[in-house]
Amino acid sequence: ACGAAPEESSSAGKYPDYVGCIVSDSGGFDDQSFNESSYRGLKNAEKDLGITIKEAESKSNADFATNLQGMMGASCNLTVTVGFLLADATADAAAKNPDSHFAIVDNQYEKNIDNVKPIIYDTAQAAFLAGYAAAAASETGTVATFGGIQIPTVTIFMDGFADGVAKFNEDKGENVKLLGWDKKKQNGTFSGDFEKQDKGKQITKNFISAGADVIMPVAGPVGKGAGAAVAEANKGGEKAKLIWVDSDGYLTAPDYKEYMLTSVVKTMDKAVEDVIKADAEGKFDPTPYVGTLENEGVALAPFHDFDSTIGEDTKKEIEALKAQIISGDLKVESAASPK
Amino acid sequence: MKLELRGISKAFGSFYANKNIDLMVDDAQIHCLLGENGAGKSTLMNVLYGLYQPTEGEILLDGNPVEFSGPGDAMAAGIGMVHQHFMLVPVFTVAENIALGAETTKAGGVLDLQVTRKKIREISDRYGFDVDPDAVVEDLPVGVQQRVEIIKALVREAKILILDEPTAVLTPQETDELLEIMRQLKANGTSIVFISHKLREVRAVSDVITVIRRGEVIDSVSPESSTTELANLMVGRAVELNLNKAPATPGEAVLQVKDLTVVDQAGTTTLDSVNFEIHAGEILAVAGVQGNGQTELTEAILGTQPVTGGSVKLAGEELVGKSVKQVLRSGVGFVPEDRSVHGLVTEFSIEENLVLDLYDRAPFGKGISMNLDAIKKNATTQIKDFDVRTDNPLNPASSLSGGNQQKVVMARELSRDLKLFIASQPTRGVDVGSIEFLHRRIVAERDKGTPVMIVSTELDEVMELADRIAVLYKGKINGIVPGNTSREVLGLMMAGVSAEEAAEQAEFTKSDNEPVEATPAGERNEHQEGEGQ
Amino acid sequence: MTSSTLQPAISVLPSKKTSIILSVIAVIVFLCFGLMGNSESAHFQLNSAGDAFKLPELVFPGKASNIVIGLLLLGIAAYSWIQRKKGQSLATWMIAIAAILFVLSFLIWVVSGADITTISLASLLAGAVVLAVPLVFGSLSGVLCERAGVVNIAIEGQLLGGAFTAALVSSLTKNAFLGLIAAGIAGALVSLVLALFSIKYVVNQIIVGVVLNVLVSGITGFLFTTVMQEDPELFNSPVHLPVIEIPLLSAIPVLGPILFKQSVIGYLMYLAVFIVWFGLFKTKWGLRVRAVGEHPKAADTLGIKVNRTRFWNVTLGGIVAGIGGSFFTLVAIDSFTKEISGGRGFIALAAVIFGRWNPIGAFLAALLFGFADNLQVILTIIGTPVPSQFMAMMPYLVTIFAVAGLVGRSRGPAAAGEPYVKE
Amino acid sequence: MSESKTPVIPDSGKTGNDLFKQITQGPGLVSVLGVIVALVIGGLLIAITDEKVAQSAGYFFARPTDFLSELWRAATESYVALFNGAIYNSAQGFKPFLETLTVSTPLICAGLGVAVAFRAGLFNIGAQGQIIIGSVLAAYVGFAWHLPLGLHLLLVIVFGLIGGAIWGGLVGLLKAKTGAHEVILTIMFNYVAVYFIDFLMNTQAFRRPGETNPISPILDSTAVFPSIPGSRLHLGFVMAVLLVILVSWMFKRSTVGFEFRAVGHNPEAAKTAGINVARSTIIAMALAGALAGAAGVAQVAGTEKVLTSGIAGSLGFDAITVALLGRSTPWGTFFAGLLFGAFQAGAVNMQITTGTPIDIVSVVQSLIVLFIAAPPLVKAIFGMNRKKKRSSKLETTQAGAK
Ligand SMILES: Nc1ncnc2c1ncn2[C@@H]1O[C@H](COP(=O)(O)OP(=O)(O)OP(=O)(O)O)[C@@H](O)[C@H]1O
Ligand SMILES: Nc1ncnc2c1ncn2[C@@H]1O[C@H](COP(=O)(O)OP(=O)(O)OP(=O)(O)O)[C@@H](O)[C@H]1O
Ligand SMILES: [Mg+2]
Ligand SMILES: [Mg+2]
Repeated sequence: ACGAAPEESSSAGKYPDYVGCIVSDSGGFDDQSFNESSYRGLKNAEKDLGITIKEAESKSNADFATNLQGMMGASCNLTVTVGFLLADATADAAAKNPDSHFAIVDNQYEKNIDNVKPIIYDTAQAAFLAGYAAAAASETGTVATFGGIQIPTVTIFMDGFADGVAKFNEDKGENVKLLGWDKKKQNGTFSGDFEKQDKGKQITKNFISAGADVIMPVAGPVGKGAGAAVAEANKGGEKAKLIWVDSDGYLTAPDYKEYMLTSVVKTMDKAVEDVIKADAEGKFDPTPYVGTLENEGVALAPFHDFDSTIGEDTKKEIEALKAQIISGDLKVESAASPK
Repeated sequence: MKLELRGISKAFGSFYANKNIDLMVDDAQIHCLLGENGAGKSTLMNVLYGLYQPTEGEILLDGNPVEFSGPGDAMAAGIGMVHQHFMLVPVFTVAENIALGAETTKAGGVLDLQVTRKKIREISDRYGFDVDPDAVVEDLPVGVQQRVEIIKALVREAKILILDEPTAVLTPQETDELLEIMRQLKANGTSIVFISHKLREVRAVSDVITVIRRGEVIDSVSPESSTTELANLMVGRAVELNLNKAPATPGEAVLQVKDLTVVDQAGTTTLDSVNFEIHAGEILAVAGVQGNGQTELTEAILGTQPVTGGSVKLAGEELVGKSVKQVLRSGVGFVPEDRSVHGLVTEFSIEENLVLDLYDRAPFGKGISMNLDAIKKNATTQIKDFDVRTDNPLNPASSLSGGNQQKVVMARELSRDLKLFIASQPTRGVDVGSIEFLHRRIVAERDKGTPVMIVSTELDEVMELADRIAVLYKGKINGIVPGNTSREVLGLMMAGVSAEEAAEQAEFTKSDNEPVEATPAGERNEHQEGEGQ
Repeated sequence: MTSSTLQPAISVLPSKKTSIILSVIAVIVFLCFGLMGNSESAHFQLNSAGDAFKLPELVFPGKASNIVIGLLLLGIAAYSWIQRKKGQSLATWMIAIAAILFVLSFLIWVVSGADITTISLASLLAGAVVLAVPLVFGSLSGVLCERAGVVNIAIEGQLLGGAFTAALVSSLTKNAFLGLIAAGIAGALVSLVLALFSIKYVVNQIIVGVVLNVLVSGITGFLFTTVMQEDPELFNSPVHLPVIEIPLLSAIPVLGPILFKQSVIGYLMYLAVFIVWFGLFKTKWGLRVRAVGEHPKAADTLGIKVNRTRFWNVTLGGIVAGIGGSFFTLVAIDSFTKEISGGRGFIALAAVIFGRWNPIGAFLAALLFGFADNLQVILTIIGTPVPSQFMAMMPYLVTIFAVAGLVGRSRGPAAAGEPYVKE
Repeated sequence: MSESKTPVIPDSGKTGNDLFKQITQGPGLVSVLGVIVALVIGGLLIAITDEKVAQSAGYFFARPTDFLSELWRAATESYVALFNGAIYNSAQGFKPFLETLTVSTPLICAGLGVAVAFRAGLFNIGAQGQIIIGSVLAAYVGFAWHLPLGLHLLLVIVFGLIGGAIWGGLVGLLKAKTGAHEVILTIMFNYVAVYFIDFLMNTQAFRRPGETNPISPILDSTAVFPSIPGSRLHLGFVMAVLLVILVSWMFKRSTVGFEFRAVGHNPEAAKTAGINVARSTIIAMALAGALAGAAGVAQVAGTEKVLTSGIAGSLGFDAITVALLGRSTPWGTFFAGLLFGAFQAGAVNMQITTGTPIDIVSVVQSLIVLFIAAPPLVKAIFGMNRKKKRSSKLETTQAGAK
């Protein structure tokens, strides 16, 4: 406990008077998913742009409106809200505070609101590529996915993944099986919440013992359970791989990077930072931001350690598919896709 | 061992339950403590047993002062206690209960019940107990449980045995057996402190009687003193022990029980085709050793016990199949045998307990609302009427002594117009003063013309109250006899002998098989007129 | 009631409930699973990777096997009615067989009707055990406390506290065993609060339990955010307990992985169930504990220190549950997150009651829950038409059915929940 | 229940489910002191994990005043923010207090549900499920039916109560008929309700048209509680107060309440007194469920105005603590609900202005409950125990026996 006392100082950034705020949904800022990514975007803005930030974590639905109201009291320039659950509360706050700006992640209004910018993703596009890659990388001919709770932001991953596997089968005349999701019936395997990681681990073990060797968990922190199961399987001599979602798991879940085939990335952090930057520069624009393969809002992460094991052909095919999707020649559809 | 208590006082807060008590118990002496409910007998014994720390005073054993920080110390010093409320773990076996606290173990703390079983058998053989070490305690009759308590003390080699109201829940036979055991123990050199409200047995067995009133020793007297003397000493006023009730004037049969049969869940027939009638204005006492179907009989009439067959008609109206509420509403007053479990919600105020089964009836309840004023008024009257000792009707019933709790139940059940009054063990554990009072109220109800059914394992009580006596044996009525039938005949009938044979045998053996010494009750029976049958 | 003095004169017929349930089950199996069932075959694999020898796959033709099982069950049901007429009830082992037959036929029915008609019985059972581990430890804690007369609603908090501390200590020390020990201590600390407030200050035990859950959840959540998240590398990267394989034995199909290929905590679980059972029912200690939980005053009059016994038992319970909680972070998952115990403490509480306050009963109840939970997952994997949310309800519905239909009234330790105050 | 009738004389009328008796009555001063102790412990927790405090501790010897002032700042700043968010601040006046009332409305209703069950000897952990089912029915009536003003809201309330009553009553029915333990049943019913609402939210009937997310249409304006302009406080609060009065009346002066309490304390005596214990159990659980259902109504027709699967939040579990803190009395529950509501409303402001994690609120809340429930401990902390050691013990055991 010794050392020099720091000099009094105030750090001056580019926009010290700009206040950026964020309200999470009930998942909280450590949900390993969209709350966390969005929060990272705001944090980056704090670092890069020198803005002031304020955060409010919601414990339950009851907190949304209260939190937003609190933010209005804290004179926020722009408030980021995360998730469709906050849609009504955000619209309400926006109407009552026409001079404040808002951005809402993963939600789209039927009619645009002048001071709310929706940030949404056509995740199925990237998940499609992941499905294709998974099918190609599978040695057992079986791949799997499971979700946390059956909601569109989850099932859109699963739909895209299913289509990607189907595309591979169609193109290659193979019969790679997908476990855990039936796109037609919209029914499959879910861990039931975003908490019970050991349940996620058990689900993944069941997948592996049913023959799957590439698994994509779409379940926030429960994905770590899948990671643990895959790690364990590999230590036991099996060759299972993981596909991460939301962020590049090779970087954000380094415990499992050696099993990380690839990730389906939604660049929410970047989108959030961009929106704030634009607003700070006085260039707020309420038209929805739709993350696609084209604008790199969604992407398939690099294969990292598996790069060498994926054939050049496969990589080319994936590139081609990506191009087709961008050009609109190939449509990846999900009931949950943005309209 | 010789025991001496010197100047023992025990205070609860500012209230002294024992005040400067001196007591001497000689070697191999049976020393009896007499006193009203709440006089402080149990408190004194709890002090002696190390459960309470005395506020003042000292305890000497064989002349040496001792101090007990807990029952463990008292036990180690050779004191054993059988509590008023048994201290047995109901779900344990006899052997487990006896081993508890003084276990013999094999390596690693593993229980060795074999040793305990052997000890139990030894003691059982010595005193002629019939106790199965592997029986589960809750399945045993009260009398046997009591023996388990005594064995517990003996196994621990108690030189001084405290018996706190051991006979309150025993049948006459069991009581006689217990008194016999006490004599044997005494013969083997054990000193016994004996607490009881039953003057007859106190006089029969004690060497010295010490009377306690309001926490103070009043006097020590010899067992030759008459019951009236003892009662007066205890209560501090003249007590009228003889009820001197007028002869009954029975009217028509109001309660008719036909072929009543109860089979319990385990498949045991607890009531087997029971038939009897009770007339208006008469008291039928149901006598019998506990566990012969008395509980089932009263509960079957009330409706808490499912009936397998038969009928119960009250003034021509069938009661079987009706809900308890309907039965109560058709004019049945019911005093259950265990007041604190079935008779009272002890956490409720006295006021509320006084309307426990009347709360939804006028004037106390209307629709779903209750009239608190009426309830309060009712409490004031009843408390006065029945002389319930309390300073506030809003006190919880748990704050009352046993006798006063019983008065509350009795007051409630007698407070409305009845077509039938049923009371089980109406005076169990109650002191003589209160017994006198409660008995008078029961007779008064009879004299109003209500048929009354008294269930009691207490022969004194049965003979005191009954106009007719029905004896239950193994779920069957083993005869209905006049109220003045002798103890001996009743005792034999309770053991399964038919009424006629019993009468013969009693005549025959009267002189040489006197269980306890002659009783005032016996005298009283002579000037009572026989009724019924 | 002192009916033991009486001989049964007439005997009454045993309750109809068993016979009715058996008949209903038999008819369902025969008609719905059998006659109306799927004619595909259901395949059950017995082997898992690393087994010593191969067992053949069990294959049941769906319709045919269920018709046979249905007939068997109908037979048992008929027999039970006949027995009932004679005044006898059905032997417990017959009921057990009927239950097993029912589960088997249900499995055959769903598997033969699913998209994939093969499931691995080995992983179904192994997974059931894994899901049950924290439940077993939690319920043992419940049994230890309640047997001594202290209701333990705080199991959830003990599990969570154990999970958090194990993660923290194992990360800081890089030693999993220290993490395990620390988890036990954390559980004991939670227990200490429970004991202090409920025994010394005579606060209602349920209040303390409920509040402790909130408190532990709050503290771990707070420290997770303020400490762990600040530097996960340092504070939240627990070293794991190794899985110890017992050579040869672990290669036995089905049973091997369950019994002989476990982490230390897994082995501890079997040991703990046995020790707690043996301790409670065969030793001096257990006799005293049970006496304190049933009739503290009686125990007191025999010189047993009631509150001291309670205090140590509650503490011991905390240690056990804490260790159970460490399973989350030292075996199952690689790091701690908020609410990682996910309500398992409450399921454990249910297992205590369901298992009738008996360690083995609680163990079996926990296993049943784990089985239903894992089965549910496997059935969604092979593709059932039932919506996922209804599949997820299965373990809970099974528990309701088992408790209401089969177990019914259960009698716990008589003094549980009551403080013992001595004058 | 003949099996429990053993010849062993039960010790002082053992009633295992007699929760109420044991809930102790702490005098006012001690309660206030208890709150203070809890706040101090919470403050310490905030302070030691505060970054600046840690920093200043790093140069403690160089400038110790920094450390101490930072310590003080960290602890007080959070609580001032809490107060500003819950009761009063200079900018908004007492508007935050309205927010406190709003937040406490469902807590009070659900707390009453738990309390009513407690008094009837039942431990209702199932408020969560009951709130969910209550809000499902209430919300459905609110958005799917289109009815005139007045009638619509009335039906929303009625259906919400019915929903909760069904979910609670089912537990009562199963317990009464099969003897299954209500603790197991309510826990399991909670989970079933959670998955059930998940399922419903994925059906067309419950999903907002044109929306893929599991969120219901907004309730008709005729179906929601009118609210005070400029705040979120709605008429549901009045409903909560009415329910408190109703329950209070029920326990004090109604036959139903009398029956509940009798069964809660001593079912055997209740049975002997002609009370139908099974019926009483079912009605008590149904009523408890209905009250929890009212909390669901307050959610969907008051603050949220839509149905989502997270509608119940953690209300059902908070309700248990609220009821316990309120000693299972109606008005006690009311004030405990207000206290918790204040904490939750204030926590938001605290989080936003000081960045203190919201979890600290549950820590402080639970500490408060513990300390208020154990007056002797608080007295010991403040040295108020000098000699009356015994009487304090008696106080805890006897006070509840009223
Ligand atoms: N724990 C206690 N706290 C306060 N007062 C008590 C306590 N125990 C007993 N008393 C009081 O002490 C007095 C003596 O009670 P005690 O139990 O010794 O009476 P008793 O003579 O055994 O009566 P009974 O004949 O009914 O058994 C009673 O007035 C009672 O109210
Ligand atoms: N903790 C206590 N506080 C106040 N009074 C008490 C306490 N414990 C016991 N008593 C009182 O002590 C007296 C004797 O208690 P005890 O348990 O011996 O019952 P009892 O009067 O013998 O009744 P019963 O014959 O029904 O058992 C009663 O008046 C009872 O109210
Ligand atoms: Mg006494
Ligand atoms: Mg007495």
